[in-house]
Amino acid sequence: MEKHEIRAFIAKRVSKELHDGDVVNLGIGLPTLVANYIPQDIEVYLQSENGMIGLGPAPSEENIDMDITNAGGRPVTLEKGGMYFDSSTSFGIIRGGHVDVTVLGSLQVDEQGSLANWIIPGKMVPGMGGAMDLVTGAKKVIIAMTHTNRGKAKILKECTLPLTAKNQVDLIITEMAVMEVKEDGLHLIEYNNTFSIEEIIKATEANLIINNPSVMKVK
Amino acid sequence: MEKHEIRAFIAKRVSKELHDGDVVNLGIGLPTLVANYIPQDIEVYLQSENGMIGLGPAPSEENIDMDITNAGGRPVTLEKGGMYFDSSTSFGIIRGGHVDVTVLGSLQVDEQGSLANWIIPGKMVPGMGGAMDLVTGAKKVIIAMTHTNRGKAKILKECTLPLTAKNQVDLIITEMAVMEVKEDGLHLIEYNNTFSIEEIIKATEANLIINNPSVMKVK
Amino acid sequence: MKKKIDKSKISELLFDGMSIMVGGFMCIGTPEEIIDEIVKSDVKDITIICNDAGLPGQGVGKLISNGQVKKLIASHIGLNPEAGTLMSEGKLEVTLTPQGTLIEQIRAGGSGLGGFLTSTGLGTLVEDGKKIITLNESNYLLELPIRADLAIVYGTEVDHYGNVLYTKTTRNFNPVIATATDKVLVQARHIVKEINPDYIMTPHIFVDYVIEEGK
Amino acid sequence: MKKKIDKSKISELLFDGMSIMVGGFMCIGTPEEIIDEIVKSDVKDITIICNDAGLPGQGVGKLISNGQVKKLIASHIGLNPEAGTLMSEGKLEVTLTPQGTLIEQIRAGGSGLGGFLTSTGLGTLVEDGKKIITLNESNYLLELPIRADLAIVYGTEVDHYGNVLYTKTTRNFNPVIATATDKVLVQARHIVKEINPDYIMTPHIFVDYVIEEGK
Repeated sequence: MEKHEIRAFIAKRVSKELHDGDVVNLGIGLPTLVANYIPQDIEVYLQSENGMIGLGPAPSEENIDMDITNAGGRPVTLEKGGMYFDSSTSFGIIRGGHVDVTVLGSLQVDEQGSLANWIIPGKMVPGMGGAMDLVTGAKKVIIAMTHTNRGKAKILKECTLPLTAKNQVDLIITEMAVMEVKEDGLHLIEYNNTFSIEEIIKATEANLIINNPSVMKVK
Repeated sequence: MEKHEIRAFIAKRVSKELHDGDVVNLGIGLPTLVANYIPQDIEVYLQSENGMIGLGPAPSEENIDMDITNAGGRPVTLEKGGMYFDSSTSFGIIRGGHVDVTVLGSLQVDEQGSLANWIIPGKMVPGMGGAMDLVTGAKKVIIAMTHTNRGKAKILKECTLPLTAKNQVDLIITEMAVMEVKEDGLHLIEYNNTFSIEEIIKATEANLIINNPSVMKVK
Repeated sequence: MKKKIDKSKISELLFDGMSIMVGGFMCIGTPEEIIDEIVKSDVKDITIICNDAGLPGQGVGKLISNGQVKKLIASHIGLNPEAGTLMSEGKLEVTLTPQGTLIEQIRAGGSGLGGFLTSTGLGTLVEDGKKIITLNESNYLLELPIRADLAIVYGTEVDHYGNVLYTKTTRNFNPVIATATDKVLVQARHIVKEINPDYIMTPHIFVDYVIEEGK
Repeated sequence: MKKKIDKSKISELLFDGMSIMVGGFMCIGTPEEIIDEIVKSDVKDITIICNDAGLPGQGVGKLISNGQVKKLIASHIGLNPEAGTLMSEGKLEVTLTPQGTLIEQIRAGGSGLGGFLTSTGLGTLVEDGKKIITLNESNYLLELPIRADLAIVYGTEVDHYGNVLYTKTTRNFNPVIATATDKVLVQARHIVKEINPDYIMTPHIFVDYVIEEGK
């Protein structure tokens, strides 16, 4: 798959995790694409931590209103029924467990469900933004990312970069597999059958518990 | 003086403590009367803990709107420039030091500036309402009350009733005197010269520090 | 409107021993029609969290009179003498909390905080049983979050999505309790088509059920 | 309008070593005209508290480029590479704080709380130097309030009393920082006669000075 196909594939699979009525926060980058694949028969409310629920698609050039932006500062629109609020209310919603699902990218995730995505010491220090609150507060945390970083494992026994949060990830979705963090470790629950199980194991540093995984279905 | 004259006298003297631009919270009862005597040449903003700034006088019968009430649940009006907010914002304003002056009645006050006005064990348990937050958060706390309870001292060496707060009172204003709580004790700073200093000392259990007090002027 | 229910369905949301947060301040902004339905039901042993005890025959006062309330958490009960009487007779458990602390405890419950530090109540009975934390030589009480099973809220305008707008001093505790309970039931004075998205005070995601006043 | 000042007077509100809270999120809702006046002034060693480091040539980014910022407290600096460079060269002190914790610290500063407990940041570098409090077998970080000397705020509508209304996603940090500083200076997009008292988001009592945009 080309890079954009990989991203679309992951985003489509993530969209199947969403349910009618869910309040969902999509991180910048790949997770944002999930919005394009939400099933038509359900209603999902996108929360944006800079202060809105009901985040809609980017406007056409002539309809851009720079007072309506997402958490990346890019112009978006407001869906019918949506509303604006301040940052204190926004993180009350996030930390208070009122976000059903948060979807984020990550640099590393480990088999305890810890993740690292806000700093590479000495190299890159973007900051955590709202990510630490989101993964701590949301009911379900989904990591959506490429399985490796150009062949280098990102799904580890234990994160080596400074953590964003400990033990908060529920599901990891990549172009190779869907993995669930459970009490006893990381379960491979679905795999993309254009890869062999062996290839997936090889691309994963974490110990994968494999017990009759089904095939990833992404239409 | 008749009871209503005493109340008016105290309220008038309290009003002289207010300055242009002050945010003021007036307790239910006698303190409410202070609003009637605010000098014409200053603007004062009355805060009501149930959710408004710009509390205006009671409406005429035909203009009553029961959606606009004070903290006693009685109909009031909103002054121009005033606004409504929720209880969380209201107590953010109060606790955050954004109220310049709070005026409350009290059952007892003592020479350390502690006060007791929310419970008489075994007899009356109204509750503290917003009083504990107000006296802790407001920049200046004025107690406006009759000097005694039918001859029984209310200004004490130490409160005997359960406290509303410790060491928070700045000024006590009664029909007999104005007393200021300072580091070294309770100073008699003004007295009503229809009483003798001896009468005032006799009506006060607290030790009064007396050093050239001036005469209470209430026009 | 999907969230609208008939008043007769309110009893299905109730159960013995439940906790209910009630909006309103001295009955201003209290959803009286919802309270009437609770009175009609035979639900008992309720814990009520409310600013006050209502008035005789009004607001929470109706539930107290009807013997349905086991425990009341409030800042003030002085305007409902019956609450005081039942309390001293040992028939009603009452926890009195400073108003600013109470609303902040509810906010903490709704916004995922583990607690907060306040000076309010230091050196008073409010300290009893609470942890005192000292920072830079200042003492603070550690106050804990409160949550409940159900919030009953009074909204002046509710739109078709369930967004709520409160007006004037009816707002008080209403938007805060709507964040801190498992279910939220709103009594709408008016159901409207839409509310300006800048003025919505309770986002629809908090609202589960709506009844329309007078219907 | 009493609180309205000319832009040329802004420099009188500034002093070396001061702390300034800046509204806006990735420069959306940031008072750019106020920032331009700070850039023109020779004030230095500023501590900035803001959601982010702005963008190159925009928002807080202009102050950083101009070497006026000693310390930055923010949740994210990724969109302004210059901030990262200055930080690694030791020329800019940066404290990174989770966004929800940062806004709550500011709210605590404005609303008189001594601190609050949150799970956010547990088990991460954010713990460093902070007290951990255990309640019912759960751990929380104790986070402390933040206040500053001046807040610079962007309001869509400001009325003659100084009441402010924010629109759309320009609201973000603005109403919260306006509660937590000694002085508050607002850049008004529009000065209006009055705002509906139910929709006022920052009461006039918080506002000290107003400038009118484009004038």
